[in-house]
Amino acid sequence: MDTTTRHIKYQADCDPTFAPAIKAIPGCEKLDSCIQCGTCSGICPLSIYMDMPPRRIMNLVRYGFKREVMNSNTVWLCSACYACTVECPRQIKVTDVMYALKQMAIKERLYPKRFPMVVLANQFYKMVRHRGRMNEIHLVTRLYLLTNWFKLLEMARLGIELIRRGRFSVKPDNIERRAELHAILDYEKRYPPTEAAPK
Amino acid sequence: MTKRYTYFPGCSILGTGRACEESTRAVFAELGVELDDLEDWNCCGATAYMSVDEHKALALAARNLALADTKECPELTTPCSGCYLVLNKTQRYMEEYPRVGDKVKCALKDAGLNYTGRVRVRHMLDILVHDVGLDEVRKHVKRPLKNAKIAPYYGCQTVRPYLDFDHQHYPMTIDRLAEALGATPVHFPLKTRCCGGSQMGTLPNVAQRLCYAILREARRQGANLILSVCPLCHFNLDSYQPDIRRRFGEDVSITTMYYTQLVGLAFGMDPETLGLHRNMTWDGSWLEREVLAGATA
Amino acid sequence: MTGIPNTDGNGRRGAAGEEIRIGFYVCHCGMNIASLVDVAAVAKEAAKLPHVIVSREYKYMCSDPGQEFIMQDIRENRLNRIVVAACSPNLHESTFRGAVARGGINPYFFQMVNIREHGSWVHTDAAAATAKAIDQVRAAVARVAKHRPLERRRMEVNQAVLIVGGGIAGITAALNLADAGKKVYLVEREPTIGGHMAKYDKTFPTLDCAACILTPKMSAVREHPNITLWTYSEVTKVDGHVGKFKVTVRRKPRYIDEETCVGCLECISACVFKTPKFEDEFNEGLGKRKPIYIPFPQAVPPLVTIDPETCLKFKTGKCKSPCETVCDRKAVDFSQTEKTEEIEVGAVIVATGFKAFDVTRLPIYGYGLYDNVYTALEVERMVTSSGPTGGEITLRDGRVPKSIGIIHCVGSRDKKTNRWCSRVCCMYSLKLAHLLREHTGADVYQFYIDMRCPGKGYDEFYERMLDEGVQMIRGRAAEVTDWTMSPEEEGKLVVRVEDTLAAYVRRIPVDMVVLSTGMEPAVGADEIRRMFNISCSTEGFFLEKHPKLAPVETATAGVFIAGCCQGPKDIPDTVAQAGAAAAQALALIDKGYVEMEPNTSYIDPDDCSGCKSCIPLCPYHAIAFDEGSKKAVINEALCTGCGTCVASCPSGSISQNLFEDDQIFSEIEEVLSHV
Amino acid sequence: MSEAWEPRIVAFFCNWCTYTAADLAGVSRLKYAPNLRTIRVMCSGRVDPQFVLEAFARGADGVLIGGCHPGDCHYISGNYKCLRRFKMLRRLVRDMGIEEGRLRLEWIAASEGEKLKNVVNEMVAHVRALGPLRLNQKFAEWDEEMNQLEHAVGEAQKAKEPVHA
Repeated sequence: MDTTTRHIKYQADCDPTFAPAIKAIPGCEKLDSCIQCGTCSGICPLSIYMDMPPRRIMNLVRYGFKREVMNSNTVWLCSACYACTVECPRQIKVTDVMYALKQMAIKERLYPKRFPMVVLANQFYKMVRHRGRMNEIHLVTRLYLLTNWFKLLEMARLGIELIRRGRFSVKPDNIERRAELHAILDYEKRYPPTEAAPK
Repeated sequence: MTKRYTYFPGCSILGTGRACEESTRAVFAELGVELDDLEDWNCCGATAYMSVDEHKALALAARNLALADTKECPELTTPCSGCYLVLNKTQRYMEEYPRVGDKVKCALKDAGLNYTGRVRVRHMLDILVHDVGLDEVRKHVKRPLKNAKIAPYYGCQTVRPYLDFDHQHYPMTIDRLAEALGATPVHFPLKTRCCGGSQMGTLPNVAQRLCYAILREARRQGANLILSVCPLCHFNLDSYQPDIRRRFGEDVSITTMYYTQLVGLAFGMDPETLGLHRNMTWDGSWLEREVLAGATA
Repeated sequence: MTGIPNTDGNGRRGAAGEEIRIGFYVCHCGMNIASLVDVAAVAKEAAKLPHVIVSREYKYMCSDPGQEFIMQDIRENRLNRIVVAACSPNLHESTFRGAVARGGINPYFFQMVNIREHGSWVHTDAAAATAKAIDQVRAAVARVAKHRPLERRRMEVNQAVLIVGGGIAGITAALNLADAGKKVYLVEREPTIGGHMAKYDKTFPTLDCAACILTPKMSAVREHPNITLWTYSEVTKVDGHVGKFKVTVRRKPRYIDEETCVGCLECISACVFKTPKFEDEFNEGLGKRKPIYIPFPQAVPPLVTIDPETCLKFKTGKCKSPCETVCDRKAVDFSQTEKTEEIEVGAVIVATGFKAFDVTRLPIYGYGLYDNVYTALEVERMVTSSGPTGGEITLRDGRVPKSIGIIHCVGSRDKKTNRWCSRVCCMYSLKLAHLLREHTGADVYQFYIDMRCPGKGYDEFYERMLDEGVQMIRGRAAEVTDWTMSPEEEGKLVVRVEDTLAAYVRRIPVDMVVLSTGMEPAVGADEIRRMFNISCSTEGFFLEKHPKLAPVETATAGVFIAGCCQGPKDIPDTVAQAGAAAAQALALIDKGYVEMEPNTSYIDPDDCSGCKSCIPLCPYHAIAFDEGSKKAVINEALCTGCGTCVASCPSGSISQNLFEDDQIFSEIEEVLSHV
Repeated sequence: MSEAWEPRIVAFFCNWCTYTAADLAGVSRLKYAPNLRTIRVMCSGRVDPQFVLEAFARGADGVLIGGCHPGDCHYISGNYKCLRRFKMLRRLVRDMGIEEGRLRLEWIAASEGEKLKNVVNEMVAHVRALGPLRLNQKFAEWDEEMNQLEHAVGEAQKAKEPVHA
């Protein structure tokens, strides 16, 4: 019975800073009023693949089980369809909680290696920052190169079809006033949240 | 009385969603609605930006709102449900959470932009059905789509979390539009269920299962066409049918269309103009079978 | 000091003009006070205070000899003010006021100082406790000198009671009061009394038949000589106040003469509509009725009603009216018009009940979209043997269900609809599970958030249902749809839910879905509330005067509430509350008069600037604006004496009896005079 | 006064909740500091801001107002009215240079004898730490200064004015 692991949780296993950090993000403030009814899980179309139902995530977050939440695939399966947010009888914006957890995981690098969702988010983020617009073909190509390059071969059929039907836009599109965009995106860099923002 | 709206095309319109753009422009031009392009618009950020950074995501989308703020018409419309949601959410959060809103406004000001809050984000479906009106649509119908049995597919981000023009759980706007075109909408319990969205790229097995359920149910309910209102939903439902058949061992093939393409067909427009040849599930026979045959019958 | 009368209304000696002569008494309370507070020192200090003529200490002031001291001193020393330092006024203020009155002076020339609960019992330092006692005594002596004679207000009370709503609450209250010999007017909006309870089949947890226990009570109401029953009627106007409410009741025409109709129902069979065609409200639309109908066979009064919305005589005027010709008592009267009754009553019991949640507000459960989704009330009618299906559980497509899902909290505990718990749904869902299993043998699933079964025999019933094999799934059903993923789901409704205890999302195919709807304030509750001046919670349920200690009283004296209009509750609680409301109403009217503490507020019209700022402050609507004099006026009968208006009057024109500004200021001055 | 200074706190307790809580504290024989001087009102809504100012002016070191918990007011909403006034009053008192801890509003239900004890002990300790307020003495001093000033001004005026016959 060497493989038996301990499942009891001591208070020391919880991270008391976890819930306050999540609740501070807009949309997550009502987390504590969850009654664990399971509506979010029941309505979630992606819950069929989740290792923990969203309802359980809610509870784990509010009581500080950071490691458990960050080890779950639930957050990464959320595709932001907002069904949970709309149906929650406590009006908890569950989708925003999922976003908050993704943000935290990406900032703290707490995600499975070469996890496609994170790579996609990061590549998307960089591309839009660079050009102001997103080019699907470039994005998908980069995604597969970075995660699972032989998928590119699988995608060849679709790619050929898209080219044939004139839906394959190779030329990346840039916006004109990129400096303006960067000024907006880098606002926090210039004025870190701890310092008072200028009026 | 030409109606004028500020138009935000969205990134997918440049590539995979070209047909949506083409048919949207064609149909709205036919109806006398002027779409005034938002100059130098940028990506709304979609779901990916929000996953990385809250402030940056809102600020990115807010630039578009600030650009639209300077336009004569404060009603900003977009053919993409994803863009519709993100722009809408950004606007609402800036009001609901002043802490966030003030910061975004400061960031805009720093870049020489100003956002007063007068912009109203509208879905093009809403404009078509409520501003233009179904009576007006009916007037333009030259080819009633008598044999078309339509599974109306709203997808998630059209109706959730914000929807002020219909019911969120079981909306009927597309159904009524389809009726106005002479088609028959079928009961479609999955009309607002997620297609998987961008998961199609990252976790194809997951997204394809969601699409499988939608395609299968549409056929089971007796539909011969799925009508979608979002370029991404349309792409997922349209392009992956062979993959889904391979994966689940079941033929779920069904014609899919972006809603303006169907409107255009009913208006008697040429399929090329509507970009129908760009759809994977389009081979022209659907038109023969369901429309032309029906028109003569 | 002028203008204060020398004697009060009862000839007891009063105040000014006369020299103020105060008697002071400090109580040892055995050793309770004396063990810490130096009572002798207190008496000695008090004796030095202005106007104090007598200062005494005694072992037990509340005892007969103690009270006798006071009375004797009043007589012998011509005292006209009394201060007693003893226990809490909540305990013995009325005792000493009685002694003061018996001694021959107005009982409000009295002030009590609490040196036990607020003194000896809570302190440990004798010197400090004594000093505190002396300060408080000094304040009381200064205050009592400024007291004025006051009278408890007395108002005559009309002996009749109006009961609004003829459900089980109204019926219970009406019978209680009528049995006690009081005149009762029972007003019901529907054609019959019985309310929601008349629609139920069995009642939890005992499973006795609702009709068997309700209909005898309904008949008793009809036959009771003290009860005037007005069905198909509504209260339209209320004036007056406690003891004397003037109420206007609108009686809708039922086009049947109530005096002559004997309820033979010949007219119904004679109607030109040979088969019932119109939605039957009593059966939740599951059955049909004719334009001339009786809601159900045991309706009280057993009178038929003609619905002008569907009757051809009214719609087209082209009906031969066989109903009229067949009635040998000539009870059918198409010329009937609305009548208005005006009555005067001393008290009112509002028992207007509830409305079941409208399930179309939650389309995720597919009501209206899928035929086999039912509300609990529909199922309640279906399982009743006298109901529209004769007790058969057949679906709208004619099948008998083999599996049934009961969804809890539909329109309860949901911030998007109603946030409160409706209290009864867990239990009635269990009851329906039992009845449905009994009728069909189907598998029953309960989808619940939390099981709430507190009540006598309730948890035992839950346990019994578990033993009977009802499947309990802890999770709020997320949606009901008819799309399928696997062959066993074909032709079924699928409930998608997270079984939260198993932590799995499940799809459960069933033949029938029952929605356990919550309770909402009744239609028209808001008008009733405004007419009777009852406050309501944000939810719209009527607000009791105190959540614990005055659960059936309202902020308006003489208006009582009972049953679900106050909040969701089950039948036992409703009946208990109705009994309590009847007892409270009886206690009020049986005395013949109402007496009130005199600590009401009053306005000095000379100072009132007419700014109206006091008017919205009063939760009892006791302050009105007199358009003639442009001044605010307080209705003493409605004032409860909180003093909130006094503290906020910008011109200082409002005063409160017994808590006059100068009395309180003198207290403040004296408790601080040794600083 | 030769004795050591003791904080003097005037308390306005509503009859239904806080006064009853104090009775309960007594019945339960809880012990608390003897520095309170209690004045009973029917409702905290009756507490006129002038009462509080008068108490400070007459030398109170602190004022405690006790009412029913929100939603429990015997008179439905008197405690809310009290709270509204209290918020204004607190600013006024602060502007007068009186430390915040000297004026307190507490919701103490009839069942909360323990809370009453704690509130009183806490407040007495706090006010003790702040030291005497002695606004009455200050007022007396200010009055004296004002009188002197007025006198001086009067004298100066007199000197300026021409003398009429």
